[in-house]
Amino acid sequence: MTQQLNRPAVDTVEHAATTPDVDQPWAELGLKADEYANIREIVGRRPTSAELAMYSVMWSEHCSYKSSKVHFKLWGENTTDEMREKLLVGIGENAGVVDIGEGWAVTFKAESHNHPSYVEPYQGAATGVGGIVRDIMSMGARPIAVMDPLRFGNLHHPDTQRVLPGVVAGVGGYGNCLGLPNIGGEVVFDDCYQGNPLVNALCVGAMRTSDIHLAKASGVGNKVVLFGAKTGGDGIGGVSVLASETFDEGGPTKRPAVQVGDPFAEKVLIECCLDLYKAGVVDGIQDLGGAGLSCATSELASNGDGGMQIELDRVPLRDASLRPEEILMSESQERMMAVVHPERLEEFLAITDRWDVEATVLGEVTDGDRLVITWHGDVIVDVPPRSVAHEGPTYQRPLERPAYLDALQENGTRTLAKPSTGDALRADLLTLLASPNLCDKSWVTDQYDRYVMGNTALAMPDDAGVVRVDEETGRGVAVSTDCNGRFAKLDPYAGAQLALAESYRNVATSGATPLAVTDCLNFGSPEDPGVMWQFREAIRGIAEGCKTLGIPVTGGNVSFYNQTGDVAIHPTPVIGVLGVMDDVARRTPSGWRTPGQVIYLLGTTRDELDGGEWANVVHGHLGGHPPVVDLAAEQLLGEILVNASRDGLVDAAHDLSDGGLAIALAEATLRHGVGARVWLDDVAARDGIDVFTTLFSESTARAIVAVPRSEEVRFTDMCTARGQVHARIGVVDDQTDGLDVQGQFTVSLEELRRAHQDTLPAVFGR
Amino acid sequence: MKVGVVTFPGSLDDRDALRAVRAVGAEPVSLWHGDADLKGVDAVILPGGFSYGDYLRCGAIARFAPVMDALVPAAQGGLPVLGICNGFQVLCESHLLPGALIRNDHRKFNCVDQRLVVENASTAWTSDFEAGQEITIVLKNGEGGYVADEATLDRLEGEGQVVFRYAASNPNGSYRDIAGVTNERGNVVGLMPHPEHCIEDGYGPSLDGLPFFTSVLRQAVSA
Amino acid sequence: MGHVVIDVMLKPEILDPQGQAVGGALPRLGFEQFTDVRQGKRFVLTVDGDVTDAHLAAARDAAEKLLSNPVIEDVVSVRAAGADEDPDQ
Amino acid sequence: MGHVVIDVMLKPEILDPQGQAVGGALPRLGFEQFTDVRQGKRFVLTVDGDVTDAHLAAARDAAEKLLSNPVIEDVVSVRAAGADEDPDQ
Ligand SMILES: Nc1ncnc2c1ncn2[C@@H]1O[C@H](COP(=O)(O)OP(=O)(O)O)[C@@H](O)[C@H]1O
Ligand SMILES: [Mg+2]
Repeated sequence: MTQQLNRPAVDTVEHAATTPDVDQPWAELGLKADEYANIREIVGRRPTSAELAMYSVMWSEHCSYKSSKVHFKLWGENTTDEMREKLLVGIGENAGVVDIGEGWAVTFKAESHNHPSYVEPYQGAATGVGGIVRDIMSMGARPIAVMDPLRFGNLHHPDTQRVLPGVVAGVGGYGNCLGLPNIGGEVVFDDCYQGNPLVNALCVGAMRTSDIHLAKASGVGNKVVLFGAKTGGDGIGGVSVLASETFDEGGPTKRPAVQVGDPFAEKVLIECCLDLYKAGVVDGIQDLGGAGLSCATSELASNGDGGMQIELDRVPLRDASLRPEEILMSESQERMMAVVHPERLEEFLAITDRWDVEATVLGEVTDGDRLVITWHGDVIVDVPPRSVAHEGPTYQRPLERPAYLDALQENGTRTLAKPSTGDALRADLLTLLASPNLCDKSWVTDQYDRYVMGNTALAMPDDAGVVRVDEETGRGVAVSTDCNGRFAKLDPYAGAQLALAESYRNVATSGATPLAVTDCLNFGSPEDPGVMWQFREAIRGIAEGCKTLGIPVTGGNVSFYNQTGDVAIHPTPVIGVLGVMDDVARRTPSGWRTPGQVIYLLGTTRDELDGGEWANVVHGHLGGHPPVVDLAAEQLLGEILVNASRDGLVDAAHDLSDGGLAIALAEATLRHGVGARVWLDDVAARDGIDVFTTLFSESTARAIVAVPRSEEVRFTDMCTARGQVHARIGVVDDQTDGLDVQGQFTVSLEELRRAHQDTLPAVFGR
Repeated sequence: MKVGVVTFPGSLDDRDALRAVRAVGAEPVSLWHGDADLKGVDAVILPGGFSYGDYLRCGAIARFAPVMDALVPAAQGGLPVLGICNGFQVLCESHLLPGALIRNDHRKFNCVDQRLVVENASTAWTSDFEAGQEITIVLKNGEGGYVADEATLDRLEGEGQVVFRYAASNPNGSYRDIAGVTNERGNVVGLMPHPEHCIEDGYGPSLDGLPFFTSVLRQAVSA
Repeated sequence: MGHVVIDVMLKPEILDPQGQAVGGALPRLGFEQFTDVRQGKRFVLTVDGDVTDAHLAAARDAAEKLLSNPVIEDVVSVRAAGADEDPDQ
Repeated sequence: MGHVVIDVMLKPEILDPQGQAVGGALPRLGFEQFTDVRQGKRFVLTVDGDVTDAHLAAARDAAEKLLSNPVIEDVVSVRAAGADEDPDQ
């Protein structure tokens, strides 16, 4: 009763219709004048404050992709029918779904949580993981693994000490508690990320092909159910300007600036959802992420065939002072929305009950074409749902190749001083091995549970994470994420393809056949024509590259405005490639352990040091042209590696990327502490380069493999028959302490280990 | 033989434990935290995970689940019970095992392939090991530091109730390198490392987890 | 609405990694005057109306049974929150 | 030896999963009278000799800088420990 009296008046549709001249804070909400005018036209009057809240958040860059959308047609244009064959659900849904055979489907997607993780590293990263996991759940899949591509500023900058440990603890704290193995990711340091760390999170889910669920509300009379955590004032900073307008004295209570995750609630929600799917009581489902109920209701309704009616006052609240506008926009975590047939409602609620998950019927699917939301009986929203969810503004932003690029590309590594003696090569190897980007990452990855679920066949520090999907047959998937932002800075088209190539190569190296791609495109401001040009080049690079490789992009995420002042981060199009393997027990690990096995170098090395780690670490240099992309060579190499795994021809394989052959040899040696003797003069002569270049060049489409002597002839015959360039460059040898690069230098295991392992603990402690 | 595995809200490794039971040829039985019934099982595993988020203290809330009302007297009566990680924490909170587990001394979650020494090979869950044997088992936790007062620690050592000790290095600051303990009778065993992740070739660092499950199987056969 | 405050600390003889970490960090920030740090837990329980003796007795009971583990922790105090401590202010 | 006690709680508007879990468990143990639970941290800092105003000022400073995360937490109180609170008793 008293509550009734204290409730301030709300801005109803009726009221809005009679008060056309009310001044509305559209600019504060991030809308442009023409966008506001457009909204007025759509609703045929001024919007209510609740409607304005919904449009403003759904038409934001983050939700509407208004700057990037026009370039997305490149995806479709570059996807052939053949590529579409394995694609069960494509771009546009919560996450893409691919067919991996034998009735199994896999869904995977990456998302960014960059800005929140800078503000509050632990919670930002934790809720980033939580969000992407719910995306995967909303496809009807059981999440089976997570990955975390991370980028930070300078390792030695004091703020990195604040951000990195918090982010890592947050990724671990949330993912570990959910019981999802973390099977890979990246840790990259570059000054360009100092004020804009990148926290991307990827989740993989699996399901039977028959169990795919889509986010749509159809079937008139079906119930709309909100379930999971209560709604609080999380993440509604912006919209509080609206709420305060209607507030009487005192104003709204404080709204939290950050969202706090509750992984336990999410774990229970996962199990609850899976039980709901199993029982077949869900007609449509949508996760609540960015834009909360605004997004869930408008997208569900817009993807369905009717309208929707919602009683907003039924939403269970954590904070009773929340206003309707705020409830619509709250980004409280660990919530889902389902569409349920009335006859199945009881069963639905029995399952949520069993898991102690709060579930509330908010309304139902109607036969109109309007999304109508009421607040204690008053209509506060009455809009066409498509106009909110899908018909936001799009911009063809100006693009222009940055003027600095010519000078940058002109300034290659040719003139840099290079080591010429064995001792100098050795010193550079150790320097690189200890450098922030190439050092051992176990300080980070040991904080992640890689074993939970018992299906992990490969994880860090191997080239790809590999998990079993089908326990009967061992069928499973391999995933890797990669991006070298320096390459993308030098040439965004090539840089994006290089990220794709590296990720593809990592997956193939583990023995899996690459099948599909997701991306997380981290860029500066789209209002900067130079950034927009980088963005368009990157998308074009990925789309055309995928077409060449014959694997489709299934979905992804765009994160703009990663810049400090007018300085943008390096363009960072993170690529995730997913591959399939009939039996993951046959995966190829990255380190050798059997003495006597022969080491082969696959692929050709060119003088390609521009943008690479040697130039970066030894000279602090960035300039020139990134390595040449050769996707045909990547495909051939991939086939060789996959066949070698299937036929048992190799016992270990490690791809060559950052730091080149030198680092790959050191890593393969360090993995199990078994040494190797290597000779490089012949292969250097073959490729017309010196030993230094052979060791440190970052030419693509290369890998090293360890071949059992009994398989050597079969292996080399296969390479010869298929035209794969290969050279016998060494032998695994437990009598050699560490690495012996003959005629150049030796370096002991202990020295390698110390260089590799001490870097992160020296900064962050034990 | 039937081995029950309890699922609490927030349990994570329950399915892995069921798989391990199946792998040695026993019949796995799922037990639900809310049931006050052990379904006639011959042994029980409390699996790893974060029951109730482990928010208060690990295992503190799970201890009061209805299923524990049935389990505690059964364990006191001799039913073989294995607590793995969070399960170990639940057993300590329930006072079925002495001591407690606190935050790792380095304050981070830690996932490593850990070397252990089997100190006591005569419990219900370790009879297929040899005393003094070194094994490698997955360790993964944030609150795995085993603590108890000096008198308790002395008593545990004296009575042979220390079942596993960390070898090579102590990963979490556990007093006296203790990784696992048993009750006086030897039927209740708790340890932080995860044997259920070490039972299949290709998945996990070793097969050193199998003897846990074959031990209890043999015990039931001979009982 | 009233509030009961319950303080729980690790027993002095039990290792306190968090307290130690704080203790190690303080001098690096220039705080040299603190010779030791221990970290414990503070619970605030809300009751309808004023805090009564019955509430306090129940809180004491809950503190012993659930909020602390007697093997490693002590319940340091259980008391009604002072007016200046109202968490809803 | 003296002791400074610092209490830190999550801001009221911030979700407190820990407190929620405790709040959910209490009724199952028969405690129905508590309508909400919030969990916070309690730090006890030891100083040589008695607690002075300078100690308290330093503790207040440390509480803001290190012991709390201003984005999500409030320092609820900083005070000298009462004689009955001596953690070394
Ligand atoms: N943030 C992270 N989370 C999980 N795994 C990581 C993370 N960073 C690096 N790794 C893992 O460490 C290993 C080495 O990383 P990296 O050198 O980037 O691999 P690659 O060069 O093969 O792409 C890989 O297995 C990678 O998945
Ligand atoms: Mg690799």
